[in-house]
Amino acid sequence: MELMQLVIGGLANGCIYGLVALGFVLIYKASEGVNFAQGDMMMLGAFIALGLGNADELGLPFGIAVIGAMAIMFVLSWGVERVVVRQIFGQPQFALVILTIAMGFVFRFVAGSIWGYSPLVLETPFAGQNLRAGGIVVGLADLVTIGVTILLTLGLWAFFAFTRIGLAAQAASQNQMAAYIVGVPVMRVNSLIWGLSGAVATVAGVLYATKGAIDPNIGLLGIKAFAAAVIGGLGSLPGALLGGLIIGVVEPIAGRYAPGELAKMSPYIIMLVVLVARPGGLFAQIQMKKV
Amino acid sequence: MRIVFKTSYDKDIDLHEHGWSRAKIAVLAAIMVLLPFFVGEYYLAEAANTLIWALAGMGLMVAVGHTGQVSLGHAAFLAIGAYTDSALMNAGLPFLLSFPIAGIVTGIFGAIIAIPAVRMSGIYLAIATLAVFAIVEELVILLEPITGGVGGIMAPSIQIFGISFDRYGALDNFYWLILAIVALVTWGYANLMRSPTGRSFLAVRDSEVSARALGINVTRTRSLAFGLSTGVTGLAGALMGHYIGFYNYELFSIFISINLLLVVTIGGLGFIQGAFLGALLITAVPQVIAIARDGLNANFGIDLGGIPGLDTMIFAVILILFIIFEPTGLYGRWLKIRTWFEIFPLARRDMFRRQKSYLKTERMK
Amino acid sequence: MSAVLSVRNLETFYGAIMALRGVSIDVEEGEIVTILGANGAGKTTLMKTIAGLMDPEKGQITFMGENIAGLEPDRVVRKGISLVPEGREVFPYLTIEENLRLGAFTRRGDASGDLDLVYQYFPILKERRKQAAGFLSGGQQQMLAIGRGLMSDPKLLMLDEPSLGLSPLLTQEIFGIIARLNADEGVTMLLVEQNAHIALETAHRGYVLEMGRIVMTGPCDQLAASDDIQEFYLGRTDETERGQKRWKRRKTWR
Amino acid sequence: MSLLEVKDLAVHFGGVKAVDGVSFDVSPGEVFAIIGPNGAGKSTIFNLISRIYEPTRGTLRFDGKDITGLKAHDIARLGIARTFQNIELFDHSTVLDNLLMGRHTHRATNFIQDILFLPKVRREERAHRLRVEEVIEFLELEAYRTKMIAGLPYGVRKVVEIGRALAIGPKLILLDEPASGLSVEETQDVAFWIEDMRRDMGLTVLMVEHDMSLVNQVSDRVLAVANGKPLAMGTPSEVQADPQVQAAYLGTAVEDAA
Amino acid sequence: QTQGVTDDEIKIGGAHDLSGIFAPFSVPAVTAANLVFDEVNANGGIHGRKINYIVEDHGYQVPRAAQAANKLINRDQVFAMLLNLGTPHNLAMFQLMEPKGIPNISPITAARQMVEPPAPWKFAGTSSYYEAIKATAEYMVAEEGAEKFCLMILPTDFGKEIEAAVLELAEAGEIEMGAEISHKPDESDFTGALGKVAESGCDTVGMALGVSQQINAITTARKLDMDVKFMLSGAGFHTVVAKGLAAQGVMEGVYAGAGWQDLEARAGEPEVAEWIASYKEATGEDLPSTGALLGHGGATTLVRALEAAGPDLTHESFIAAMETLDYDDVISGNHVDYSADDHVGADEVFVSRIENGSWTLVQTLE
Ligand SMILES: Nc1ncnc2c1ncn2[C@@H]1O[C@H](COP(=O)(O)OP(=O)(O)OP(=O)(O)O)[C@@H](O)[C@H]1O
Ligand SMILES: Nc1ncnc2c1ncn2[C@@H]1O[C@H](COP(=O)(O)OP(=O)(O)OP(=O)(O)O)[C@@H](O)[C@H]1O
Ligand SMILES: [Mg+2]
Ligand SMILES: [Mg+2]
Repeated sequence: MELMQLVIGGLANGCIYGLVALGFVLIYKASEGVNFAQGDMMMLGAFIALGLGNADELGLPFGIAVIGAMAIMFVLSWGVERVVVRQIFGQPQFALVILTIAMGFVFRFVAGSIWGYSPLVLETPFAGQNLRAGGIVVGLADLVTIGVTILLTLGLWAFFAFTRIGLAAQAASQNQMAAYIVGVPVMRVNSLIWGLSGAVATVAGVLYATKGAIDPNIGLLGIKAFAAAVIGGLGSLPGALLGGLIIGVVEPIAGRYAPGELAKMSPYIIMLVVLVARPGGLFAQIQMKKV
Repeated sequence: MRIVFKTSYDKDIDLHEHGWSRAKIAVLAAIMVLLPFFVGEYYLAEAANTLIWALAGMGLMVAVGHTGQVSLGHAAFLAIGAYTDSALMNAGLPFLLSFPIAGIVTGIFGAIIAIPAVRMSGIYLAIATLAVFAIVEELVILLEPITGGVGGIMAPSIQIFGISFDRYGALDNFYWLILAIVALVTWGYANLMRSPTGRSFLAVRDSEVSARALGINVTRTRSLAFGLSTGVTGLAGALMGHYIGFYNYELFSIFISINLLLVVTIGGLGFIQGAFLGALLITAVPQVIAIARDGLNANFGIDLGGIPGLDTMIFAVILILFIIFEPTGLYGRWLKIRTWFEIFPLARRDMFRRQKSYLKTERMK
Repeated sequence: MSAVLSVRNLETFYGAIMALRGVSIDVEEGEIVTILGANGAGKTTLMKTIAGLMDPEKGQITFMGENIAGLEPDRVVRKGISLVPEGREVFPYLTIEENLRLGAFTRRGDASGDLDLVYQYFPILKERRKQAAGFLSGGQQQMLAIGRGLMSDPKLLMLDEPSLGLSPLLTQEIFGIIARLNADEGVTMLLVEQNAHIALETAHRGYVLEMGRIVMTGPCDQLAASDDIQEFYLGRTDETERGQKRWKRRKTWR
Repeated sequence: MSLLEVKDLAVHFGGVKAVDGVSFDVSPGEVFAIIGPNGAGKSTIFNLISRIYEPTRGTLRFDGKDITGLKAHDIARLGIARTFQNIELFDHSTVLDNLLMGRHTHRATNFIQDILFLPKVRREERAHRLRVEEVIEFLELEAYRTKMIAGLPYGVRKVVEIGRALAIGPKLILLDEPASGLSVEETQDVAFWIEDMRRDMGLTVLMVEHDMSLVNQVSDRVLAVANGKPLAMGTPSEVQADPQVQAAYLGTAVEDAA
Repeated sequence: QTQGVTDDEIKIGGAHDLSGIFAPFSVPAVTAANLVFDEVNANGGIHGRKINYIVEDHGYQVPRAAQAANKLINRDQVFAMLLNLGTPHNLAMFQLMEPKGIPNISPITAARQMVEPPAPWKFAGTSSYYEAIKATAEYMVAEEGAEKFCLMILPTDFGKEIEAAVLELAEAGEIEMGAEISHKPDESDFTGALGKVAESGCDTVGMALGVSQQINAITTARKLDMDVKFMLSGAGFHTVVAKGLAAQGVMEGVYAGAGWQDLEARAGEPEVAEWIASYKEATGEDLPSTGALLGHGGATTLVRALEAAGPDLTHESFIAAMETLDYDDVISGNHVDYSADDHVGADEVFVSRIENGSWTLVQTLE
């Protein structure tokens, strides 16, 4: 029974990792680049939702605030791609890593300047509402998190699997030149994907905010979410979710049953084990080069 | 325009192509050696700090720049170097022994880690090293008798043959010590890169299949490279410990790993010089920003000190502008400037305009 | 006849290296034009510049009366130019069918007819259509690249060494297809090919590009008759022993 | 005795039988060509010999030794060098460095000696340079010595790859489509080089090639494969006369091309 | 002439975390300190000298803290340091401060090393976490019948201080010890840890986590219907903890012990109200947070000591003046007094409990 409780809590938490991880995968799938500012985009999204929704700010209804935040973050991320990221198009992936690390600092500064550095609580309709069934307590927020994550993963998966643009984005990540010569507007697709990942990050941020308070440094969570995405196999959306869920579930179970420091190390030990066994992640795509 | 006539293979094998570049290095070395006579404590301490970062940067450069093994965990190796050195010195070993041993211990640890990690590349390796970092961090907390746990430890004072090289007691000596170590490592690194071992590193980076076909044992090469990389990083860690004087595990945070990554990439991946330029950037630019901010306040009464995080933000913007302006790093830009002067009258204005370039998947090696 | 594509004084650089030094060519409606040239002459650079993959420093590229120099490559494709690039640039993790469907990315209508046609040309692609393209053999990838180029239903098809790595049988088939597309559907072609025999046979007109400059032009039969072409591109059959070839004849256009 | 013995070699990738029971011998000093339609399994045979792929069945013997169990990086040391169909050079190094990397199996110093750059290292370096310069001269690569691979035209890269294989100083060299993408003139050079490799350097050459004029010109024996299975083996003219080979591979071009 | 002092200026330095994970403390602290200095400077400074507060950002990175100290002490030649944040950061900076005897005023870390071993130049603003928690735990034993304690802490200085205090009580036999759980700053699920707590049968949990983590953990415990009390340190004595999920009432009954009082209950007092208003004007924030209290307290101490030191300002005269300070800090609600053998300003510990979404003072301990 207790284990069940742990697993459910872990799943909900893992879904948040998974959601942030989805953002990483989105951008990776479209450009094979890693956006180290993904966690900070999540943070910014959460703050924008707070700015729109909280009673002492704009006070819009929660749903509208979230959708509005998603829209704003979509436009913002899209613009960031157009104005900044695009400048290093075709440059080695490392350039993007440095660029996004630096962008993370800027995002934190922006959020800190607007909302201050003290923790704030996002007002949500699910706070404190719990469902009980057979001795297991499930927070409404957890249920919403799990549901939204599944929906988003499915939606994005379908986007890549079935839409023209989704396919084009993948093509662009594998060979930018070839994508261009079949007529894919690679840069514009990139902007779109960045926009999408901003919107997804917002959802992750809002759901994360249901668990506690937010401050400009919650983006640090991005590092762990990134690790989750990687052990899932960075190019795979279900992989990202699975990676997030693994980390999410391992944490509370190890926290409950593993002794002392081992509990803290266990997510990282799991990561190492997964990577040693499957060096390209759980859902690795072909690695070996055909010569 | 300078033309170098090569009359023997030694010209290519030598570290310097011609006397001129040798002279430049000599002048630079002389300036560095004489620095304590010209500058005050502030600048000298900053110079020592920059050299330590350059040393750590060289360490990471071997892995990232020369064998293409990205590491997000090098802070862990700094920590291992620092704690090993301090522990050995506390056990009574002199610095002259404890220091190299700290490097070797760290190197062996790194080399062992690299063996199971050999099939990983790029981002996957980066995450594996991040995991190693997280585990080492916990171990540092656990090994309280050696590391002082959360509380931290005081770095022992360096004495060599009865002369003090203490950071806070004898900064000049400490600076010269660091300078000598950095010079030695740089020389060894440069040697490595003109020898078969260095070439095998580059081979593994660019094409694993070809490297294998040429008889290069990829596992061993990558493990050696990672071992050398972590070994040098361990040396830097030991020095950083002495430089800070007092430290606990929080000194070696993930941000240090990220900063190191900035050092090698902004400096110029694959160039020894890049490690130095990158270290200069990461240590000096924030100071320059802070000094400029003070200057604004003092001279124009514009007080920006009250805007929290502004320094960091400006630094980030400089990074962004820089990477947009020159994605191949500071050293790449320097090479271009040099070429421009060398062929001076012939240079076209837009000679270095970037031609469009495209990426291909790097998932297959 | 009107020129579909006309290139004037094109200069393209790789950083400091000048790869095209003022190239001018014309391609007329419905014609196949081939470009011959030694290694490093700049053929690929010319193709890439026309396709928008590289920025020219100087010069005009006019396609159907419109200047397309400096346009983004995807816009160029939309205008009706398709490039089969050198060295099989396929999407390795996508399936063969996905690769081909991407070839029709810019087309509005249904492209399944063309897909069947490509499968008919290269049955092996149909057999493997659900497999990742990265594991195809070299020649199969080349087929895929050509097939993908055909999928876009272009007005001007540029082929950069289409026979690279193809078996003799397939090389013939490819050139058969090229000739047929040109004759039946009126597709204009710009062709770079190391196999000068077959290129000169298939094309109507040719240019010779050396060191980034056009050094010779004319109808293919005329070119084929030239001494220089025979010596350097067709390989005189009487000189196969090394002893007779210790010296090299200088090209007269240099 | 034959230098390379391939017996009943097979490898399957999922459902694809890329190579399915191929056997042949290559004698010392011979130029042996493998031809066959695209996807016949030619490159795969090379990959099996250089131990990049694990055979599903069959054995490989080189110089009398079973090499089926060796690792890919052990192969070069035995004296087998190869080139790749798609060119696998070290793009961010110069031509000279690429060739020097070919000398890896001959290195006599360890990394500590390298770091200290002991006089021995310098001596060794000079010796490697000497060998590499011979290769450069042989392949007429002088003009490209210090150029980065990334900016070289396709044809030159092909030649550099041959050079890198030669720098190993092998007994057997595997050339995967050495002439693809080369002009007639350059192909002619390749033909001469192969002749010289065999005659002056005493090399054995195993080659995959689609250019039948080159195959005819240089090879002693030819093996034709299709669908992973051997089709015909013999002298170039014998194999080309085989109706199966004509149907699957040559088409009607035999007459014009030759 | 003492370093950092001219006829019309006193240079004070500070190395803070203005962009990292502890920015929630440093940023308001610096803002509040600057408000104090602005007012002093507007009134002509102290003995004709204006205060120039040079603020450096170390982003919670020790090497950058060492760099900041080098700059402030060796380049800017500051007279004293104020509100330096972080234990390892402070300790690293001590190496430069000690030889020159640079006074370190009210560092934002309540680690005992800030005043131990004693040195003339070390001054702490409030009692250490250790003392605050010890007093609070004793209160909880006495008043709430707490018997068995569990710990959920980050392995940082404040975590360790809390651990030390609780362990000491356990050794003294006053309480029993249950599970001791160490966490990472990036953890966000505490179900497992709370399971351990439940298993070991603790009735009270001493907690030293990030602010948001604390809210999260307590919410989870309430969700699981766990009947445990929570005890936080000064680092958790934060308005948002009380306010955050006030509507749900989940935070009710959470305790915290600190060297200062929560502001909200005293917002009616005229001086406090005035300060809150001026802070709001400067920052737009309705209620100054913990960091602001600390910043204001530290800056006030510094200003008072500078005044007391007289026009002839040296390190010696300053330290002597510090040791004479004895006043009530109305804003922090505590009493500040230093002496030659007491370099801790406010020695009281205030135990507060969340009631109806506000911190309510339940006891003051000396
Ligand atoms: N990325 C690059 N950087 C620098 N120089 C380049 C680059 N790519 C090509 N070049 C140079 O540009 C010139 C033209 O190259 P290009 O590839 O267009 O030749 P090509 O005629 O297509 O040759 P090939 O027959 O080998 O394909 C060559 O001299 C080459 O050295
Ligand atoms: N690693 C692999 N995984 C899956 N299939 C493979 C792999 N390697 C080769 N194949 C398949 O094996 C078959 C033979 O490929 P191979 O590359 O040997 O052909 P080839 O004879 O060299 O053809 P070409 O002349 O086109 O180069 C092809 O159908 C190819 O798809
Ligand atoms: Mg070309
Ligand atoms: Mg092949």
